[in-house]
Amino acid sequence: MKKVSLAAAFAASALALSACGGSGSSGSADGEIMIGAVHPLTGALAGVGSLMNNGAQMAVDDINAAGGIEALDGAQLTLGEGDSKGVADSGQSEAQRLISEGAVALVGTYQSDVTANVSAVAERSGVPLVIDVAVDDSILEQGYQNTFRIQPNATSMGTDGAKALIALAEANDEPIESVSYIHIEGAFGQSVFDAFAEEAEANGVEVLEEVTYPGTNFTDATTQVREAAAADPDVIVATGYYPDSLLIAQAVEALGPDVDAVYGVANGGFDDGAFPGDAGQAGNQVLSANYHYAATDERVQDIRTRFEEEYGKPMETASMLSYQAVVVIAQALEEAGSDDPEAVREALAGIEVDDPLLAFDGPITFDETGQNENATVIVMQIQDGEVEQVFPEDFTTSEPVYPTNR
Amino acid sequence: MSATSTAGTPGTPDPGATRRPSVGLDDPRLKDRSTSRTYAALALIVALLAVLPLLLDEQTEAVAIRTLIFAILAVGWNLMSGYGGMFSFGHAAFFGIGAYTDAYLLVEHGVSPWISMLVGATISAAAGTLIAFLCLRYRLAGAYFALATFAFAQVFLLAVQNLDFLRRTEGFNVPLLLEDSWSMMQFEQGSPIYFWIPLAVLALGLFGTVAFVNSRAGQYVQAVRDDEVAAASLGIRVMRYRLVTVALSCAFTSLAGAFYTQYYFFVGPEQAFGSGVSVNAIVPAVIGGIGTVFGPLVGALVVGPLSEWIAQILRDPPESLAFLQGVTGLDVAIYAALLVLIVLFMPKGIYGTLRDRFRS
Amino acid sequence: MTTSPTATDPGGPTIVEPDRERRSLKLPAAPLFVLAAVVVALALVYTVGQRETGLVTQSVATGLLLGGVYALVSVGLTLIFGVLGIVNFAQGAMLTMAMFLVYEMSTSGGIPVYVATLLAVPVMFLFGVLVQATLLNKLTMAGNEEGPLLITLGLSLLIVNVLLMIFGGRPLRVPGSVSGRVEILDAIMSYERLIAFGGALLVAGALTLLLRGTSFGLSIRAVSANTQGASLVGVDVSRVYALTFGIGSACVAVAGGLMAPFLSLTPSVGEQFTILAFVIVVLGGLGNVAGAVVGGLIIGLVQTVGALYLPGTGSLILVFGVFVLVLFFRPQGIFGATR
Amino acid sequence: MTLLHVESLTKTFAGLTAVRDVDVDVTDGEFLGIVGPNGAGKTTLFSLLAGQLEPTRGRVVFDGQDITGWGPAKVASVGLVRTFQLMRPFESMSVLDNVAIAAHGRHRSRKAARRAALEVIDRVQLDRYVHSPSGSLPTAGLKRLELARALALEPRLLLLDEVLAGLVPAERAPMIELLREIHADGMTVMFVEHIMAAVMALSERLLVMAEGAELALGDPHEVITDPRVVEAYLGEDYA
Repeated sequence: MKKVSLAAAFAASALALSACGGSGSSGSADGEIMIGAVHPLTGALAGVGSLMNNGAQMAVDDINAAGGIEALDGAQLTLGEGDSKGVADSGQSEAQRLISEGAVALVGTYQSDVTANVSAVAERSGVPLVIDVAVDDSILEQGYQNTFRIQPNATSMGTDGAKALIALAEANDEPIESVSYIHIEGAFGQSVFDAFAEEAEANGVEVLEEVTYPGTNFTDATTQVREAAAADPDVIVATGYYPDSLLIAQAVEALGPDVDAVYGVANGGFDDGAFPGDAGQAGNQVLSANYHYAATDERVQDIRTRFEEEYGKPMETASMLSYQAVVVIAQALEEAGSDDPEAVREALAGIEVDDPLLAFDGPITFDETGQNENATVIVMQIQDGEVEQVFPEDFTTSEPVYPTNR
Repeated sequence: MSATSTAGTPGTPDPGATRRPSVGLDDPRLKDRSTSRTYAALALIVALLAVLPLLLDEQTEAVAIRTLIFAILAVGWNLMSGYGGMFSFGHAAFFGIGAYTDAYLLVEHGVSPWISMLVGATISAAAGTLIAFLCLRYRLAGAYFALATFAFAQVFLLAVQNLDFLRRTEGFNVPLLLEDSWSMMQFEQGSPIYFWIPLAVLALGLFGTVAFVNSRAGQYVQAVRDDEVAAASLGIRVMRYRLVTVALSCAFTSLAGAFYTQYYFFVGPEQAFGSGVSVNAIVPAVIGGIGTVFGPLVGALVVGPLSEWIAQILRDPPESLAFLQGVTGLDVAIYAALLVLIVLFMPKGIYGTLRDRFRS
Repeated sequence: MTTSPTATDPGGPTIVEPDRERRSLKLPAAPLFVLAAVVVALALVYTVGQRETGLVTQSVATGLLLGGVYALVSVGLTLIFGVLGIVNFAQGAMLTMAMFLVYEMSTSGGIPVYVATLLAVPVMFLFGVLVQATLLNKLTMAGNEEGPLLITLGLSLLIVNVLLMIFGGRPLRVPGSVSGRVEILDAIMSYERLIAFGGALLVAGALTLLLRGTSFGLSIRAVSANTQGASLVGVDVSRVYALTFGIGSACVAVAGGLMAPFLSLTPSVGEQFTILAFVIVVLGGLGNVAGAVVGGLIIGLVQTVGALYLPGTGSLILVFGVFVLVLFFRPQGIFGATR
Repeated sequence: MTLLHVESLTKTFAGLTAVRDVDVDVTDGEFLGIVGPNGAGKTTLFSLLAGQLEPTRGRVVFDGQDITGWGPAKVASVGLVRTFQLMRPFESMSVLDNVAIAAHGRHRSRKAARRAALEVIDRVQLDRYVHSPSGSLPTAGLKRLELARALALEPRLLLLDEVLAGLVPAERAPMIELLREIHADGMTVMFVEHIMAAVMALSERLLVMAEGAELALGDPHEVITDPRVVEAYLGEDYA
């Protein structure tokens, strides 16, 4: 008897779920086109995840306000929100849900492992995924046809970061001979470092020390920084996420090593809007090579102002990438003149988005793996409590201070 | 010395046989009705569940599949911790072994997942047996046993993150095939086969649990759980039967891991060995009722879709709750509160509590 | 459900496990042995470790300061685990809660961090008493081990996500309090971390005084040693449980306040400490305050000095290695009496 | 024929000697009573024989085989089985399952084990409770269950530890009768008991222990009047 009621409970739950699912899919029927966004809206990464979701939502609102998709009779966009909870299986089922509710393209997901899962869903469903943030090279090495990435990958950031550092030092008559490198453990930190080291060595810059630290249970960077500084490098380079990068900056300040600069590559902390305030003196004149919103661009300034009015928080680069991803999809819809996912994919493969909102080398175009060919990094520096763009010249908001007078 | 010392036959004394009529082979008290009823109920449940994927839409099926994975994990955990009385807080280790064995053999050597499942189950059983042997050898029990298993699972996680041949933190992607393949366990997205495979595994686990619980080894290990000293004094090799139970539990849990890799097409260290996986094994079993056949299943049916339900409601809230829309964290908070309440007011779990009420 | 048979009670009163008997005889030597092992290990690192002396000194200093932080989190846990037998998985979340409490007071209320810490202590104490009285007492009294574990697990999820709802997930920062640093023997130490270290010693000292020197401490120890016996002589066990949990939570308040100045606050920041705290508590011996301090220092040292040779998560493998060895060979901990 | 040979068996706990130099031989088919004041080491002796404890010194030979230091399970499997003074049923299981678990030691198939268990249950007159949860039995029932589980193992030598303790006088007589029957069927028994009437009624020989050591061994009626025994028992209630 009890077993029957149990089965009934499950049947009821199934019905409830399918009912919910059904009500959601009605959206696409009345001329709206849904774009699915999968981000960590709960869990440890919920902060940045919601900002990214907001960025995507704002792009949808802006496009709708400007008349929707003209090629489709001004069809309006809607954003289907998915919560990956920061874990891969939720990311995957949310992606599946959004696709089954009629999403023509996906945006996401911030984390590399979740993105790996969602890109498999996208591939199998034939719905394109435009990655806003997720750095691992391996995601695009699977031979998938439906995955595109706007931001540079780990390897190219490492390479470009090394190039930019060498060029910056040259330009300021303080050529660089050696660096020590501190990076977080794992695929991200390792691939950025490997690419940086290769490029640096190729240009005669010696990597004296490679110091790694764990992503968890890391609450004091003093030893790591001291180890890096002990080799007496010209520059200390660091790759990691926000909290650990903050610890590194503080440790550098505490130890006061005799270096020309502290330089982040693909660093999740050094160019974050909150960093100057949180780090205080420790953050002063820290350099960071990273992909970044184009602060010199008027459109970007307008979007950022409105974002802060709307959501009460400054719009970080990750949010801008989500915004950009929606814009790219919208342009693909225009060019395809269809809301068929396959057509959107075709359009994406050949797209050329001029005037990207990020400080890139040129328009957004995807190579055969789906990587944006013109994605690159610029160098920023914290000056008087602000993140300033200092190199290359096309994007400068302020003159670089190099070597830094710490 | 004794007048009656010749009455017994040395070597094979049989004190009952000579004095009383033996119990007949067809003695009605020997009939085990509850076991056959349990088998019948299980068969019915599995048959009913088997129809589900034909009725569900793709997204609901995904939730249902996740629920099945929860159930498999919980059934595996329940063998060791519920029936065996060894509270494992490290079942992520065995799930992870299954997931990584599958991923590694598939990606690096093109081995069929079906074979990997067996290999993974074997490795998992061996690892679990070794860990349990060490813990039991050093007489760890209760919270200490739980913490030790937790520590071992953490060591597995850290080890994978440091091993190049397992790609450290990068994880494995399952290569996509162009068409369905039974041998590679890959089917069209949303195919009901993706539901039927874990359902078959779960059925194996449920029927296996009943068979095990009624077997000699299963009876022994429950006796050991209830009273280790008394069991040993009845000739039960305590360590041996505990380890047998652990091996079964770990081997079975690893099947969930292998299927996970196949279904989600990607596995990384956190997905496989993270402590959240261990929690996912424990929570459904405890909510449903540990040490019962149906408990883990009931618990999984509650826990699996629960967060999904809450998320659904919040996504499109009724007007009275509209202010909650877009608040991050609420769904997990409600989920957590429910977990606390169920443990608090139904300490034997939903199924265990209902069964007791039903009996009395 | 039935509790698993515990190894420590293998039968009737007449049955004593021989191994344990022998172990207990070694007891006074254990702390000395551990101290000697630590000294020898450090000496080896200095002499044949092939690392620059200044760097080693720095890692030792960092390790000790970090150990102080760990000790701060662990003293409350050891009390709860030792007296109530509860594996409190919410310890880390409660730490986070205390940090956000201090954050809120110091940013919105403009109260200096260390004053806010003092104010957080009674709040967290009440919270702990409430949690034990409403959520845990029934299960603890029934000797249920898994129930409390699950409840604290749920509680931890609840706290983290409520904090997330209120504060969002972006890292927050408590405005600086005492900036600056001091250099001792070529090792740099920041004042904030030194204060936290001092706080750990202070809290441990205060707790020891409370346990040794007051009648309330006596009843806590009585309940810890023999719950039934204590209730027979008129100790209100459930009251002691609630107050103990409250004190454990109050310790976390101190920990949170002292750590807030040098950590980035996110709703999940405290959770990384939960696992290490359990390692430390087992290492030091259940319910042993001095053990938690020493255990914290050892784990801090293992992690930082170990990182010189096994960078990244390698040093964490060392930590768990130590944990498993202690569980196997000395389950009562370095300072623990026989269980 | 000697079934059990015990030679200078000694057990010390942290300097305290619980059992000291016990030498005793038990003949096949014999009923040996063991008495002594509380703390005399009777239960410890059983634990040493049955393998729960490892002796500090001495030797235990069972049926010609040296079993010194064997674990409890191995000892039980060769036919030396004990009961516990504090009843230890497997609480989550029915009476039948409790006994069937023991019977599994002699019968591999579940069916045969359950059948053998039923026979023993009938024999100890627990048939009313076959399917009851063992935790619900009254004390007298638990004592019989303890006995039934031991019998289901078909032991050669049965160590009974105070199977009468906790029973009201009316429950004792049928239990004594049951023990007499079991013995009459040829079971060798060692019997620790405080209730002297029962000991005197059943025992063929009597071992008196005090402070871990053997005080007297021999014919029950002779032993009980031994002055040393009387002295040891002075003030002891052995009604």
